[in-house]
Amino acid sequence: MIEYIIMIIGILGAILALAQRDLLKAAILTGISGGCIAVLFQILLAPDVALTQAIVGAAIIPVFIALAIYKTHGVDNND
Amino acid sequence: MNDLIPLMVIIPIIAAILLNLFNKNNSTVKILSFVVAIVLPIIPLLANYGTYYFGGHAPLTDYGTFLSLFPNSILNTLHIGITYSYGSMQQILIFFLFIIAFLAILTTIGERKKISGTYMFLMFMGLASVVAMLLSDDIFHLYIFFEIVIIAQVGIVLASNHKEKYETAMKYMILGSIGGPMLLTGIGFLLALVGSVNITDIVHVVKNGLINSYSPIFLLSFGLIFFGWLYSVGLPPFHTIKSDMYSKATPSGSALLQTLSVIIFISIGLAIFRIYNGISYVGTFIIFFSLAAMILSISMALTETDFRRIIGFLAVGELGYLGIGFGIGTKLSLTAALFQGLNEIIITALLFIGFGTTLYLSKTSEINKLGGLIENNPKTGVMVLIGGFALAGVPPLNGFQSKVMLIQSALDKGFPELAIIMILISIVTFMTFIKIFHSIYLKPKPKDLIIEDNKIPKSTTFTMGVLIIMCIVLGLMPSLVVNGFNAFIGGLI
Amino acid sequence: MSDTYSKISDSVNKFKNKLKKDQNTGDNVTSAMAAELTIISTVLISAIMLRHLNIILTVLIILGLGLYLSTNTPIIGKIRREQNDSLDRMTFYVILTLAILVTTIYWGIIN
Amino acid sequence: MINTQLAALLTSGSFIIIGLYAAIFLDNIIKKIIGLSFIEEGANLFLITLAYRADGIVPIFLSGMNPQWFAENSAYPLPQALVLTSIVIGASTLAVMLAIAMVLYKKHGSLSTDEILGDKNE
Repeated sequence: MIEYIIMIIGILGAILALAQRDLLKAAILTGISGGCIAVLFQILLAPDVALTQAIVGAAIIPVFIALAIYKTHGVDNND
Repeated sequence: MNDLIPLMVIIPIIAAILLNLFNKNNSTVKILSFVVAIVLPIIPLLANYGTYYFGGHAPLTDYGTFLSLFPNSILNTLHIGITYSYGSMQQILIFFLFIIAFLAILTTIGERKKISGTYMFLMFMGLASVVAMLLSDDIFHLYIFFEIVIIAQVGIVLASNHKEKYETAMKYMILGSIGGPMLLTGIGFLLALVGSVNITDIVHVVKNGLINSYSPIFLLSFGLIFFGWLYSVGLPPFHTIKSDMYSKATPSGSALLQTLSVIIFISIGLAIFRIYNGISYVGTFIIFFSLAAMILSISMALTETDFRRIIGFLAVGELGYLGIGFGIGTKLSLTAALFQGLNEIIITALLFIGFGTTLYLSKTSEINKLGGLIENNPKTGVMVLIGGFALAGVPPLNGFQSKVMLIQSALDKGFPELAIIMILISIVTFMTFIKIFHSIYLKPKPKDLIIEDNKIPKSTTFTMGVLIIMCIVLGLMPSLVVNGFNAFIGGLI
Repeated sequence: MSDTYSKISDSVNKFKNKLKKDQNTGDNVTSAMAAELTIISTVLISAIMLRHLNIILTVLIILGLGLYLSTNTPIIGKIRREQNDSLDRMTFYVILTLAILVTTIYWGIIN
Repeated sequence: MINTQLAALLTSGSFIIIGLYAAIFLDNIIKKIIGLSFIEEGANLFLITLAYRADGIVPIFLSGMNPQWFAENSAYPLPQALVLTSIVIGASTLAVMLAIAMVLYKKHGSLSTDEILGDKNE
């Protein structure tokens, strides 16, 4: 049962990340959906991949995006 | 000896990393890249044919004990580790690839006073990954180096001084992030069916009918891998972005870029051909897209006004010839396609560097604003003219030999229409070339055109001379190369 | 006979005023017409290759293509506009090719 | 209820579709890049779901195990090794794209794709 909840959170996180007006929230939501995928990998019997995905998907990618947004301090105004 | 085979990939990577380290001081970068570029072409000549098993994982047949567990199943030929197979085709292509890379690096050193180490890093990384793609017998290996080459190509474009290079690089990366994962999903479907990533194993499984080769998953994997191949090579719908990339890089940079694309075309194209030539309509898909590439890019090339974009479109159009060779799929047509690929690498490098000299002198690439350059550098003018003849397939040069073989193979297979279209397109290519040549060299010089009087560096004229000699040698004695390709293709079909 | 002459001349004029915006030297128009002729001839010749599927279909396609290509002559303008460098047009064609590739392969399996 | 493998396949499919939607329709370049990274993650998830074996064991071969039993009910380790590299590839492609996007912002002053990558000569 737990894996279905994780999957739904992951997909919702992805959809919300793209619907956000403030891009910083989009970066955080990408991190959440990356983390959900990391937990999903653990459920799918791939522990080492889950570790890498947790580090890359939940930590490094949101930091990259947040840095890019900070540098461009853009707010998505017309979407 | 066999352990020279992986050196062809390891040495360029080590050189790239070192060059990136010594980015600041100019002289070490020049010396190191020059020395490595000279040493590289010698290695393929020394290494002898055979396969190299990484980590010593030879196929299972060599392990007696393990076999007792799985008697006479397909497992006994299973390749566990990554294997590099080095045949006559790989030797020829890698040898000429290293020569073109050496000439491109020589021109870059000659033209620019200050060479950035990272630019050389990108060139060597692109080179190493393309050689690894040609050597490796592992489909996931192709995907990894497919992605590395995308980043290397974007880096080479960003190192030029064109105004709109960032936009083109961004568009190329966005389309790459659609093409790349589709290739990965295709490989995933293939892996799900066959269970191994090694191409010889997959071909073994498919040929022995262990899987139903018309099952939906197998066909879907063909569709997705074919889509990834379209992106990496620049067949339509990716021909506009690919020719845009060629037009934004420096002349020697774009000469290397199109060499990378041709080698990627051959390595992934051969993998697709070996795995999927059981299905009847694989050839039709390849022929359809290469015809579209030829027609669309020649019509765009005719109506462009920036000569770098025109040669970009011509380079993409020439890939259509290779596609038709792969699509027909007979022994003669595959050998002709490989020979045409080799010729195209040399000729398009000659054209990019040749027309690059006009850019070096007049700083503009708009053909309407150019003219009358014949009188201040007649030598390069004549060399570029010979390059144009080779592109169009004028008899003594190498373009003619491979196009004749392609037309012959099309007629043998019963596709006279393909032969007619190939002849027609090469005539129109010649017309496009003459149009650019006239408007740059022969047209009276417009008044507002200022030509700097600095001479073209000797290294560029030396490069163009070597390329022309290669064109003539391959044109007069094609058997040097064709027997090697024939032997390789013989083993394949 | 005269109407074919007038058709050719007004297609040349169409080229002329279509190319009005950028510098309209002689070789722009000639190369545009050369591109036009190459497209028409190569598309029609490659349409003949469908004869391996079945003959009646090829005849119909060639007639249709010939009619279409000859009526709206400056097709080169449309082709160039379809292939300019804007990202949305490129992504549209990329996704279109992906969809066509997957559907034709699936359609091949079903029947 | 549908089993885990089918559900995971559906999630990876929906990630790919969300990513493709974002790559086509969203105009902000940072969001387009985020969408493209979703496609990468979807493809990786797809590879891992292929390797899954219902109520199998994690593919770590301990010394005492009998190889026959291990091969029969462990998840398939090959795609898992492949996904390790491809996650890193996805992250590096994203990093390069974000770097180019920052330069484009500095040059054009806006994040919308029409203004940055728009076609001038049309």
